[in-house]
Amino acid sequence: MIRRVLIANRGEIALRIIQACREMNIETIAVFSDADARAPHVLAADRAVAIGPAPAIQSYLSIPTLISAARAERADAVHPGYGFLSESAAFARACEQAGVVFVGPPSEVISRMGSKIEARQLMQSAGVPIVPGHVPHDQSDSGVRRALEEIGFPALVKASAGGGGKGMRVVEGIAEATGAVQAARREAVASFGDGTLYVERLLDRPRHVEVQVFADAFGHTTHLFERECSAQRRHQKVLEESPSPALTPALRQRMTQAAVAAARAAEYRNAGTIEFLVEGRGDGANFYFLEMNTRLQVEHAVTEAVVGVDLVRAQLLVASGEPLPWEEGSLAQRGHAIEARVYAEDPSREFLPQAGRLLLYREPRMPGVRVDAGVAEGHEVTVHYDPMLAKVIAVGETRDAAISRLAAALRAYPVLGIRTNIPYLLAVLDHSRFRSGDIDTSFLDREAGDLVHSVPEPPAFLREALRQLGDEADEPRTTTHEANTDPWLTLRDWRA
Amino acid sequence: MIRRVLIANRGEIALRIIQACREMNIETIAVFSDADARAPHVLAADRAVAIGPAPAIQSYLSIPTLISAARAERADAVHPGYGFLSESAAFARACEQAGVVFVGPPSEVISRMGSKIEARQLMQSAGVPIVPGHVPHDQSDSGVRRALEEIGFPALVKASAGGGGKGMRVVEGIAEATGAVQAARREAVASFGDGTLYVERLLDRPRHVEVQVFADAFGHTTHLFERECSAQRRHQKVLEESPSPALTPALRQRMTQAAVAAARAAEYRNAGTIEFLVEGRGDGANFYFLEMNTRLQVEHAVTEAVVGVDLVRAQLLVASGEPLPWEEGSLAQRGHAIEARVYAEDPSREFLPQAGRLLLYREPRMPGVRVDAGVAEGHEVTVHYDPMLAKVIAVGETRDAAISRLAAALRAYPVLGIRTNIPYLLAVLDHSRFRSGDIDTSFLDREAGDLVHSVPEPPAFLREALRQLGDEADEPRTTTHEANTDPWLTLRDWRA
Amino acid sequence: MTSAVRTTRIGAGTYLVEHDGRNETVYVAGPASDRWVFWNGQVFRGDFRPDTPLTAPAAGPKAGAHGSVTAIVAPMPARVGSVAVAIGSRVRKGDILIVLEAMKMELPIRAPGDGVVAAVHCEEGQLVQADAALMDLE
Amino acid sequence: MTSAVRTTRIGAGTYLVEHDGRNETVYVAGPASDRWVFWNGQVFRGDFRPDTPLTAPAAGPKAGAHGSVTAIVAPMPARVGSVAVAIGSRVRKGDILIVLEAMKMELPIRAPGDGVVAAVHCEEGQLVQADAALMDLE
Repeated sequence: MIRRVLIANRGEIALRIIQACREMNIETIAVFSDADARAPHVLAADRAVAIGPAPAIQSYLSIPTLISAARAERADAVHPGYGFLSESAAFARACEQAGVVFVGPPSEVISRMGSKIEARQLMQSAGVPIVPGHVPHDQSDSGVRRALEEIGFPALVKASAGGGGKGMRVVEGIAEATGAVQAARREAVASFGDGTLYVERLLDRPRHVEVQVFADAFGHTTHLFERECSAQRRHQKVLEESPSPALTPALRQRMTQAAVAAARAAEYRNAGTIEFLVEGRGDGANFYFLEMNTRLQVEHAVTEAVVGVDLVRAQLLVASGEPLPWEEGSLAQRGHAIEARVYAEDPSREFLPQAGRLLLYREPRMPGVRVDAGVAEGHEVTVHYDPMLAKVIAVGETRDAAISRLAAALRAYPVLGIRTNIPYLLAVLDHSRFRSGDIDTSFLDREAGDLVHSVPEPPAFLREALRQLGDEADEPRTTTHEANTDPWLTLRDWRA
Repeated sequence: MIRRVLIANRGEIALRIIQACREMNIETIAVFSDADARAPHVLAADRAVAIGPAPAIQSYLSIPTLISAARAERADAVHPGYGFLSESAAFARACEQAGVVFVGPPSEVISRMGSKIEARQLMQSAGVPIVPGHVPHDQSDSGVRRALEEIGFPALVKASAGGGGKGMRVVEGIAEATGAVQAARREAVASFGDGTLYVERLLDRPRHVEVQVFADAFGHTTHLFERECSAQRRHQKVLEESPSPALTPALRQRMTQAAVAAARAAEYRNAGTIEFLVEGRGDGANFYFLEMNTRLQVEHAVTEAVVGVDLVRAQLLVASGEPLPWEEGSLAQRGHAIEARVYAEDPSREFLPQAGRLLLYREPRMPGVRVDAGVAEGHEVTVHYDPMLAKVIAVGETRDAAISRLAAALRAYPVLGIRTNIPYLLAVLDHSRFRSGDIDTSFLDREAGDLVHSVPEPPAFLREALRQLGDEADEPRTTTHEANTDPWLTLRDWRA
Repeated sequence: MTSAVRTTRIGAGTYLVEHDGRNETVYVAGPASDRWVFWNGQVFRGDFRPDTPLTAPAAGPKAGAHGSVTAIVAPMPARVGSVAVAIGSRVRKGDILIVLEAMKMELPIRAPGDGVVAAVHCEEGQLVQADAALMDLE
Repeated sequence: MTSAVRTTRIGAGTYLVEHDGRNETVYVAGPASDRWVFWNGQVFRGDFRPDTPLTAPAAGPKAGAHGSVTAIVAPMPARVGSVAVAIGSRVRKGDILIVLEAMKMELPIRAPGDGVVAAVHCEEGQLVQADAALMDLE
């Protein structure tokens, strides 16, 4: 059994892992950059090691530094969390070579699933649906047009060499096919010096639904049902929930089986997520493999709430060589859980990320609400790292109850000193389309982009209360609550 | 649907009810005694009404005052919480007469189940087992001895008129029967002027296991499984959990069916609890009706965690005339939950209740842990009310995981300024008998009474750290955090 | 009709506001000239003292007008990702002038109005503090 | 072997104590002469300053000895439920002298040693404050 884990991460996920370790009697070693010397994860761990300057590239992303730290502290395992090096095959390999358990899949699995082309081929061979598309053999106008017809409209034609939308054209029907193919080829040549074109089905308002999978070294691969993550703003997940309001039992059955097949094909180990795009509604909806995340997800807490499991604990058990801790067929969804990501960003100013000091920060505390956060009152939110301050997860007997509870929690979550997306989250939770559950991945960008376009006026009673406050200051806050950049009152050392 | 609830309670349970109401868009009216003018439940409610001086008998127990408050505030319902007037048939009747919904069973059900004799007869007629016992017709020495033999040894013989152990004798076997009967009769005559004797089976190390029941007005009566509450100190519950480590599936089946039969026989409505004593182990164990609690229990959160329900929400729905919110047969236990009651008492001084100011009070915050509390840092814990400060509920995939999590939470729960039973709770959680689950109602009094008999010495590093602190004071605490008895900074009124 | 508002401090930065028989909890931080206020999920910011006209928080990138010159300043500490225009460039309102990078995201800084780039005070890769002058528009 | 203890304030009443490569969080409240300290689920109380001999917290009901007279005082605010002995009664160590009632519970006050009741300062039903003199033993 693992006895001593180095946590190669920071913030809320580092705290989450420390908590799981503590309950399993595993010693924890935190790492910290200069900007994080007194961050909550450092204070919570049993031991802590400095790993370099604030920029992540010199600290949390530095493989040699992390490996040396793990060796110096005699860690027998490294947990990468999410983000940073969690999907780095090189880091996993370095751990393997250093004789330290990497809490995740083997490095070759990470690199296999990290390659879009290899992953796509693997899925295809395992019978997992992928978005139909290919490079037509006949690259003439008529050849590409025929390929588009075979795939069906609407379709996409794009530069095979490219990415990021350059040389990409949406083709609604056969009439506009030749023109689109020629324009795409021109742009492809101009941008990449290569006019080869790729054709692909254009999915109609797809939903993002992912399946949590888990595998041990004894041949057991299981799924822990789905998470619905269609509420995205510019490809950034904002709200995640389970069960998905869009999945019928039959569709759920097909998707979870495909996810298990995908994980088996990848020879997967530990916790992972198969992301799908879902097109259409009801039993007959189609789903397509998007990618696999070979790590713990930000939104894992949604699954923990609905399925009643502890995914981090299971990760540590499986990494220790234990079998999956769940009986075959014993897992089920119960009730509904929904998570909101609280970001330091200003929804009234094009979601500009915010940095600064948390003048006041109080977390909501109520039954059925879990807050995973990595910040505290008086702390500085810096520009160096991800702007996510916290996740708020609400669970309820029904989707409506869970949403009401999440809204109640957000309405009792004061964060002052920097703007957050809390008012935006409340507006989305109140949106009739969101309430009905009928959204797709473009919903937030298309319909909910301007939900918080102006700063509201305080109501009359509040204006009066603030007038009464006058010049009253309530400032001992930053001295009684600590600031991680304040001068530290360090008492004398003592040697014996 | 109920729109406006007056909460005839204080502390953590008032906050719990306010939270449920908020999520259901029900307005809340708190009541408060002079000692509670700025208590957390007052601040959290939408409105608040003063109901009298600190002693409960003049405030939280004053039926006329509460009824006037409900009328003045145009409340359409009253939630009594637990304790105080929650099992007062007179209060329920006063609500009924005032045309205000009492969130609980009808007053006649409360009075029926509140009478031990009536409840016992009702259970007997419903086929629910009760502890065997009766007043022998033949009160001669030999008649009572015969009755004891019929009941089986060990048995109890006691004054029929009495209570509280006076005139009670344990009879281990037939040899000592005559002497015990004569001694008991002498004491009965001396104490009560009535020598009539009652004989009863003496249960061998019974466990306390209770079943949560719920009934609506449409003839649905269901159970929500059991709670194991054998960890009691002087009849005060200390730790509660579900599932019970002692129940086999067959025994659980028999007990939950008996509980539903009991609730049906009582013509029960809303949430209630059937308490049983369980004797023996395994499928063949015997269980006996102890009493019915016609209200929400302190430990309801254990059931909420394991069964995945919101009992207060269900109470409000059923009180509004809605059916039970659960599908027939859809309820099941999942994982394990355990609750610790944190009391203001000094385990090293015979559990002397403590009153005073909470100089420092920080609640643990971790996944899978719920803290329901009614106090805050800087507040005064007074002598007027129950010494329970908070409940900490931990949920885990297994009993061991839940216990480890609860211990981790208690080890991160600093309460300074008054002593609490936290060190005692930790010692009990660490006790091998408790860990094995093999305890009965006398376990804590018999074996765990002296777990915290002395105050521990600080370890060397801590002693040194405190030496370094020297005279440093960190006292702005009581000014930045409020004290409910401090002079209040009240700003000028404003009239428009 | 008479209505009263009563404001009572109940903790660090925490106030109970009683009005029309209702209790509201309000959180306040920052100096009187720049209050941050939280109530019911909404955040308000400004100077709410009796004699101060209400100030709406600035919207969009801060642009300080000096005579006919508008200073484009960094809204937050960031790295300059790219400078899209040069001295003398004509720009239209909404055109991207500079792309800053912070917290793994790109922040396009757009022209607050039509004009000509009079000066560029930053270069690609440079780290800039909040309110640092990036560019002048005329 | 060398070992260092480093104590850093990290918040109101909250200290990080680093020792032997480990981090511990310790909570401290109260004046230096009567510290309340929490670490890892345990509470310590006393005067921990360098030159002060360690004081063990008083155990049992506080009894202040004045010459040969021992004052029996109330350990907390309470209601006097019953007085079990009268002036002149001989009592043995552990005998119940008074039963106080607070927080719905009974608190028996026991004799700290053998003696004779010299004075009774309270009566049944009376409300007493913490440290109020209840009785004198000789």
